[in-house]
Amino acid sequence: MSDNTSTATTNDSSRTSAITESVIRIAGDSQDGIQAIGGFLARLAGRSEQEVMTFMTIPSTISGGPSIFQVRIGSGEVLSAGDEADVLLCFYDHSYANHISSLKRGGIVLYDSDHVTPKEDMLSVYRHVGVAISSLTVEAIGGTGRDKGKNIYALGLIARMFDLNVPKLTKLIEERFGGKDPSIVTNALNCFNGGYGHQIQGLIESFRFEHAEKTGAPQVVMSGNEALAYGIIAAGVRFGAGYPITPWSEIMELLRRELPKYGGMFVQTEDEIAAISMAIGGSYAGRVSVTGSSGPGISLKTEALGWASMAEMPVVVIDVQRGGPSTGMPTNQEQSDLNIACFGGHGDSPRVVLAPSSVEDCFYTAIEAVNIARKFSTPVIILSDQAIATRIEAFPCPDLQNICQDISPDFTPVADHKPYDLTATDGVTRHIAPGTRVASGKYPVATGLEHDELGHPTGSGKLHTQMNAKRRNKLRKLASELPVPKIYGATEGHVLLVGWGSSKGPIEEAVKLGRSQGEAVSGLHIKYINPLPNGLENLFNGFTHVVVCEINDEGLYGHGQLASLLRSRYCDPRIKSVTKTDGLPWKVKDILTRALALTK
Amino acid sequence: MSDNTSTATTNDSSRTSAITESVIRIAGDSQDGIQAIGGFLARLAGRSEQEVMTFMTIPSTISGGPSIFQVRIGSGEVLSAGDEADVLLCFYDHSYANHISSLKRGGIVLYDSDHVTPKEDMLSVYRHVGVAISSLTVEAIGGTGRDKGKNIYALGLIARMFDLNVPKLTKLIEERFGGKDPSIVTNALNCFNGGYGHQIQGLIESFRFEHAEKTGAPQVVMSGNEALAYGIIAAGVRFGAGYPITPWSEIMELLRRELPKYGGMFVQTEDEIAAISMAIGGSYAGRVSVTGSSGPGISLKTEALGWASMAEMPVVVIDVQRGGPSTGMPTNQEQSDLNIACFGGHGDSPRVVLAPSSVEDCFYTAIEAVNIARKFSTPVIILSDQAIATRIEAFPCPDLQNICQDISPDFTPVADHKPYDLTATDGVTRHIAPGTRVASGKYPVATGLEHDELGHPTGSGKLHTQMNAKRRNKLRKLASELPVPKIYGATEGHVLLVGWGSSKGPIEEAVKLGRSQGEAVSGLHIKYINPLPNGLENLFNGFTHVVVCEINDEGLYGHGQLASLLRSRYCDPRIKSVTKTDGLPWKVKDILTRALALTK
Amino acid sequence: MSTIAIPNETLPRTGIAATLPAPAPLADADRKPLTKKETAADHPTWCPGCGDFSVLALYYKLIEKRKMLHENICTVAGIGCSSRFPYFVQAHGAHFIHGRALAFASGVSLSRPDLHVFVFGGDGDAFSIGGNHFTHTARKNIKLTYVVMDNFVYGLTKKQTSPTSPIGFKSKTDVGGSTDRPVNPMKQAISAGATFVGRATATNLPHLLKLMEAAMDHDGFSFIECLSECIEFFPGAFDAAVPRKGGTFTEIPSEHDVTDEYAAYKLCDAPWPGVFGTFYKVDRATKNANEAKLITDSRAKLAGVPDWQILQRNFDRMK
Amino acid sequence: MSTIAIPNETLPRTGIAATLPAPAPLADADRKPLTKKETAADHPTWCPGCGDFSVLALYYKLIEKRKMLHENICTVAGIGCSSRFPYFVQAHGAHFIHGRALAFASGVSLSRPDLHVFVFGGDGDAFSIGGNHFTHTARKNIKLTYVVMDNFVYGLTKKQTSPTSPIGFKSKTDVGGSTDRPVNPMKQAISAGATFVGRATATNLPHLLKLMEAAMDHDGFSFIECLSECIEFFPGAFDAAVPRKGGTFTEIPSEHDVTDEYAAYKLCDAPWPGVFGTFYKVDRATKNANEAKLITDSRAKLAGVPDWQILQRNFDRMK
Ligand SMILES: Cc1ncc(C[n+]2csc(CCOP(=O)(O)OP(=O)(O)O)c2C)c(N)n1
Ligand SMILES: Cc1ncc(C[n+]2csc(CCOP(=O)(O)OP(=O)(O)O)c2C)c(N)n1
Ligand code: SF4
Ligand code: SF4
Ligand SMILES: [Mg+2]
Ligand SMILES: [Mg+2]
Repeated sequence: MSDNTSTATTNDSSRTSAITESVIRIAGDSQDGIQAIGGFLARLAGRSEQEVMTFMTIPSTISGGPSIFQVRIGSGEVLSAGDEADVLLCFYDHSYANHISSLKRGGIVLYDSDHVTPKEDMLSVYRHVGVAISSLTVEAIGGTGRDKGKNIYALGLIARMFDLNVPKLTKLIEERFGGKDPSIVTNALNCFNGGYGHQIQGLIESFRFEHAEKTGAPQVVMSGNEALAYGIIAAGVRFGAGYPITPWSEIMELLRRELPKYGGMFVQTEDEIAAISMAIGGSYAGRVSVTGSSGPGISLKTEALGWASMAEMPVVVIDVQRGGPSTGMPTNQEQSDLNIACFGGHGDSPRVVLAPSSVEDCFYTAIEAVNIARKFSTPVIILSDQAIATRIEAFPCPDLQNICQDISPDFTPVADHKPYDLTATDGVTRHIAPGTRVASGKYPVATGLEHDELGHPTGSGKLHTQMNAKRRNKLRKLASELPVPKIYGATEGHVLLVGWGSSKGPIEEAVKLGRSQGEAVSGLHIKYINPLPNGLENLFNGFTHVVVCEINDEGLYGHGQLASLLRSRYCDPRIKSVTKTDGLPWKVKDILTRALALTK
Repeated sequence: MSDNTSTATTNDSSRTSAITESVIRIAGDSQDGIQAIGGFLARLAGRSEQEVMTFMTIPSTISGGPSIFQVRIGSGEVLSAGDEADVLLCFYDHSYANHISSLKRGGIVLYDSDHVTPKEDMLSVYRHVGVAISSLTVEAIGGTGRDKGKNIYALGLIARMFDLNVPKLTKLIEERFGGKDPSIVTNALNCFNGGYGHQIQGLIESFRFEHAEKTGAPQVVMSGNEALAYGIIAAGVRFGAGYPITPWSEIMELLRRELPKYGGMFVQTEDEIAAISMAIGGSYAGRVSVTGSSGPGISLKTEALGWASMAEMPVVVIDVQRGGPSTGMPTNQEQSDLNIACFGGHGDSPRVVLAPSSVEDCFYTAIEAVNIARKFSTPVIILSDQAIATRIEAFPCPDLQNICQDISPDFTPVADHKPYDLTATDGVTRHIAPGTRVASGKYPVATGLEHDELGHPTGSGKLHTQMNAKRRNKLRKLASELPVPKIYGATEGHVLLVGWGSSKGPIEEAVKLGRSQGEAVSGLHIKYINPLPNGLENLFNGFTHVVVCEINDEGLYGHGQLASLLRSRYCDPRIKSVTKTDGLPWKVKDILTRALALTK
Repeated sequence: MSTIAIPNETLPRTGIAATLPAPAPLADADRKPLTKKETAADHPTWCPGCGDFSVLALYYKLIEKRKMLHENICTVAGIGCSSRFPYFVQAHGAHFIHGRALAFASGVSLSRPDLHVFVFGGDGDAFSIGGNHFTHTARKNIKLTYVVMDNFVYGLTKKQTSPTSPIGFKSKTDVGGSTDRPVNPMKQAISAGATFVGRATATNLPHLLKLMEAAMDHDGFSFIECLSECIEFFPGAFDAAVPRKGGTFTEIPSEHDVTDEYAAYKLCDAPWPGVFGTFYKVDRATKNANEAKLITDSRAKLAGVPDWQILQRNFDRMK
Repeated sequence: MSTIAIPNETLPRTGIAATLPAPAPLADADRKPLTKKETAADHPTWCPGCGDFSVLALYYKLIEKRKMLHENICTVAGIGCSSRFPYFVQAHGAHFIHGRALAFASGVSLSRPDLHVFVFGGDGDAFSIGGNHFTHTARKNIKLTYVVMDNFVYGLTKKQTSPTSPIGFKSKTDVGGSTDRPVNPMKQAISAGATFVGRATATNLPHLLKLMEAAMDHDGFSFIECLSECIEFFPGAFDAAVPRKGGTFTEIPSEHDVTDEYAAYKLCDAPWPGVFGTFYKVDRATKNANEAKLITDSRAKLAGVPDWQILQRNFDRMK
């Protein structure tokens, strides 16, 4: 049904068309459980080996409020949650009013006729299908007078419309509502069956997703926050500390719940400073530990982060970005913490910054962050963001048996040890955990003062120079080991769209869209932000323009934060920016249109 | 006596040469009061309308220890404390050993023969003059058995050697030690006279500074920390809060002591977060307030600073930089907080950053910071540093009557008020202080959430975009009002040396030195770091190379912090860096040699 | 020589093309007490049934009853559900960052003795991230009134354990029940040196109003812990103190000597749901007064000397 | 599909070309108690006469007396004169940032139950910038020993008023004498829920050693305020507690019930120089124990299941 669904054909059933993908937007109030509908659809897609991607908004008021969940399901590659919806399901007039424009011309708006009055002038633009969802739900449950199950009723309607796999959905509903009071499952199934069985007036056809091509590993379906947290566990981290803040809290909640199963522990501290201090203490005690937050808490962590940089203590800090500055837009999407991640903290305090590009990548990036932290004895910041944190994706289940790591400390006695050894062949500091016996009787101190090789304080300018170089050069070494990213599309052309973090999908779709329109557009995704991998300049050289697309402000001089970094490094005036701060993920068309306009 | 003292002539007294300037280094332990000697010399120079500049080191151990004070006095322009000393006064063997190499070939080493044994191989290189300072001091005071006054005794020796103005010095000593127990003044004067009266063996000549050309305003002599603090008072600030940290503490101590005289108040808080929060509260209450710290405390302030940026609340934050990262080198010179000043804090949080270039400039920069904060309703960071903080300079006494400002709040009732008015003609937010009546009955809220024009929270992406633009564009407006710096030297040539903050003097001397050697070198000093003034690219265009000299690390990609900023803005590959982190101010020769080597 | 590129300017007061004429300042006596309608601003975004509504309603009432003027009140808060307070009040207000409201408010109080400074916030804001500011504002006895709407949970971030959550409370960060001993806010306040310490509930309105009045009248740091139910994440938390839900609201017996620190400290351990009223109240010089005295003393010899001359005298000594 | 560019590696243990062979681990019984010579590291940079020397000497003695091993002690500090402690001890140590030593040390203690974690610091570090961590470490009862070398002044930064400076103390930030009511560290500790609270001086060594031993043996958060004179910036501060300077060192009477919180609280107000000894000591489950129990319970059904399978089960539920 999407633009690029040119393969739609008519099925043997005269009223069913085969489609390769569809974008469904559900608009209502968060209290109505619209996230649940989306979650079921995403999970079903995962179990059907389809690709799936979601996008949701969280109401910014405490008592809930307008909210949407958009799910894009496809048999082919799904890179973003979709610019326009094929189907809009809306529960209220405000949902209808605010979201009708997100629907493709000719798309279907399925509305709760108990609450929504369609606008006259829209009738010709969109296909309107009204169902009295609220009252039918009450009826389906058996007249309790409450319409609590109307999300599940609506799920039934959608299941019918898309000819979804009912046994699988039923199983998902049972899994979700099982365990509690059995009447809850019964009610939910009644709602679902009610919706599925309802003869939708005015809908003359149904759709069926083409059989997905891919086989291979079974899919798992989860959010970016979940993937990051589980990645941290898989990496072998067993200690962490944090303080709640949206949208980071979910990660700490999961870690606090799960780590004890692995013999680990996660501590909720009094504030973010205590959290990072405690995590660094955990790292010092012998095993890389984790902390995290969102903007305000990251600002608070910079002093201790500087200690980790100076003392060369590994630690992983997750920053789930949201709209800034200050308390900002706590439930919105933004990528404006790149500067603080790279430069936050006083003095020259090198650290590593990675930004995962998808839910799946969140899982693997967490592991990589831990490995880099250990190998280079350095703090590592993972820059996630609100969109990827709450986005639900299906991806091939990782080979956990091979991936799960043991990073427990090694207490083998040593002859002698200087952590800050200036002659270390790999140039990297190694700490020994307390508990390790040192035969020479000389024990090191981990310190934030400038120090000699044993960690004792120095006022020597020479040592300061050497230690600064040590802290900086090990990251240059890391840079040389990092994979050079590959260009998406042709390696030469008019515009290279550069992105980072969660914008990867939309940018690659923009490349596809552009190329389908005959534009010489390619894409490049930068995951390793600090240090940057070597060799990017060669990639840029194939293009007339390099346009960095990022969700942050254009700054004083017209460049987004990554663009500024790249310009500084390469002094390449081809590097320009397309930025925005409207609190939402990129629309594919916007990327393309704006990048083309900029490079006219 | 310095290299550029080509005008030295023989005076009527056969044993007195006229000199235009001299560099005197005093090396001992901080407990010996060597800072006091330097202070007297600096103050005397100020009272004699000479130019003077000092440099000192602070021992990094608690109980004191080796320390130096270097003073350069001149009748002409004095731009730095001098690379090499003309005279070295040393109290101990370690002082001799560590500092003899700072002496110019042929220079005079005046040593305490009670403690110092000169090295054989040095005798031919330097002119050695031994005086039994310790025992002569004991004798001068009258045999108390303590050599507490040996600094003042040494001052007497120097006074004789340089034919200094004895009545003026006597007065200075009386002023300094007056008020206390009268025997203290007597002892001090006895020491001074003892030293002055001592016939120095082996010193065949004395020197006399040529009469200074300049007249005009009488000079005041103070340190950079003092100048900043008094500038804050002159600017009209009457409230502030801080937490102690070296080398910022002196500023807060001065403000805490002085502000009550002006009806103001400075609060010592429990930590730096409380300090900036309280200062912002003071600003909100109606009058721009001040806080400050050094590196570690600045890191802690970034969250609240982001609030000030978001709420558009004026506040002045002083950062007296020291060696970083983390606790770093607390008593050493470094310029490595430029990044945190410009980019510290999550999200896009525009703020202004200024860096004073001299002690005099500290005074005026403080006032300017307050004015910018008010005019643009923005946080302003002043980047001072350890060297300028402790440096003592003489400068023309400001015209205080005209300079001192009244910035007390205006409580005139208003009809209506929207602080975050998007249509404001100058584009700038204006807050009304609590206490101001609003006839419409609609009162604003100052907030860190994204907000509408009245300061009430919004989830609107459109408003977020507009408000981000408002916060950013007002600084673009400021940029357009900032003076474009002038090139020191010719406006075209081979190398343009660019500096910021306290490096101005050494860079300008390097220009002089270079030009005297026939090199086409010029200098450019950047005081306004964020936003940068407009038009720098035109200045760069006159040169083959632009070399930024800064005291910080070369970073991952080989560029210092200001160089990175300039490269990012201008994408001009001519911009290169000369950096160092040895904890000391620049030597003039190093700047020149390294810049020339880089641009060969 | 240095100069000042950006001079001091008289700044425009408002960017709004005023349609209304600016009001002539009224003598306070001429003005009528503000009504709820005049003090209410945005409709609260709190969940229906949230205890915080009552505290807000009483704040309106307090303003009316005590004839306070819009412009002379200042409402400050940190971050949390409860901390949204300033948006709902038609008066000068500031919504600061999480945990730092007291430090901000201290800046207002110390530099503006003419204002009534009220600070509202939650238990996380006050006793977790903001705990240290609480201690130091108390010991310095900075004049302001702090009402903590204690719901024993993190509301805004959706149900994590708070520093006042009772042991066993099941939250998203303690799915099996919390184990950390909670903070006792009353003990914390008394031991830190707060000079007015009271406890109330959002369900007993006359009592809360009385306490708020007493707090406001206290010359010093006045602190009220007000139990305020989070209907969403900890419903029923305070039923034991609500008579109409079968609980008992026990006021502090009138014999209690509010100046007796040890007696007050013991009261803090009264069995759940504890006792309500003024635990502790003593007079001690405020920071505001101490600093004012410092100013008076410092200026004793400077009467009539303009600021620039005071500075000139310093500079003359540095010549 | 994502991959891992930087794989997990076995890392080299030390960059030093070892001349000595790595020691074979000894059975603890085979090892002799460490002597002062073996535990002393850098010569302290403190001013001659600083009280902190005594505390350090007693730490060496404690290590020797209690036969602790180098590798099983961990000495943690924040920033300040007193906080330089770890450099002077030959054992694993960390010199963290100002005010956050307790949080760091909690990370060590919670993840390494086998270590003795000692934290040393100053009054500014503990009660000014670090005040909140003090409260929360106490309430969570995290197992470690915290000795605050209280000199009533900021030493390292050269004489500013500290949170324990008495009223009237003249410092660089209070030239006319301080006016803020000082923190009472004992009250602060008791009200926050510390389970071992003691007070000592750096001048009565046997008493301090006894207290340090008791603190170390306590299963929980043990806190000692040790008055330690800053000879440089507050000389004579504690003469009143030093018999040879005409003062009196009053030990807590043996009848005092260390489990009686109210009695302990009252002791905190004993007239200057106060009383010394154990104010308060109770047993309460430590955070360490609570978390250990959580782990045991969570793993009850997972005995023998490798980590990856535990994770696999979760992932299977997300299919
Ligand atoms: C520095 C920082 N950390 C964390 C947060 C996230 N946060 C917002 S409110 C809150 C706590 C809310 O609890 P409480 O103070 O008890 O207020 P309530 O919502 O219960 O009224 C937290 C952790 C934040 N905004 N800033
Ligand atoms: C974040 C931060 N703020 C301030 C400082 C400066 N500072 C170092 S030690 C110290 C206080 C020292 O006093 P105390 O803790 O009592 O220790 P003492 O030196 O008296 O032993 C301060 C304010 C710092 N290092 N870091
Ligand atoms: S979440 Fe709780 S505290 Fe927040 S508004 Fe709702 S009921 Fe009130
Ligand atoms: S300054 Fe005071 S506390 Fe610091 S080492 Fe010297 S005597 Fe000790
Ligand atoms: Mg709460
Ligand atoms: Mg101290």
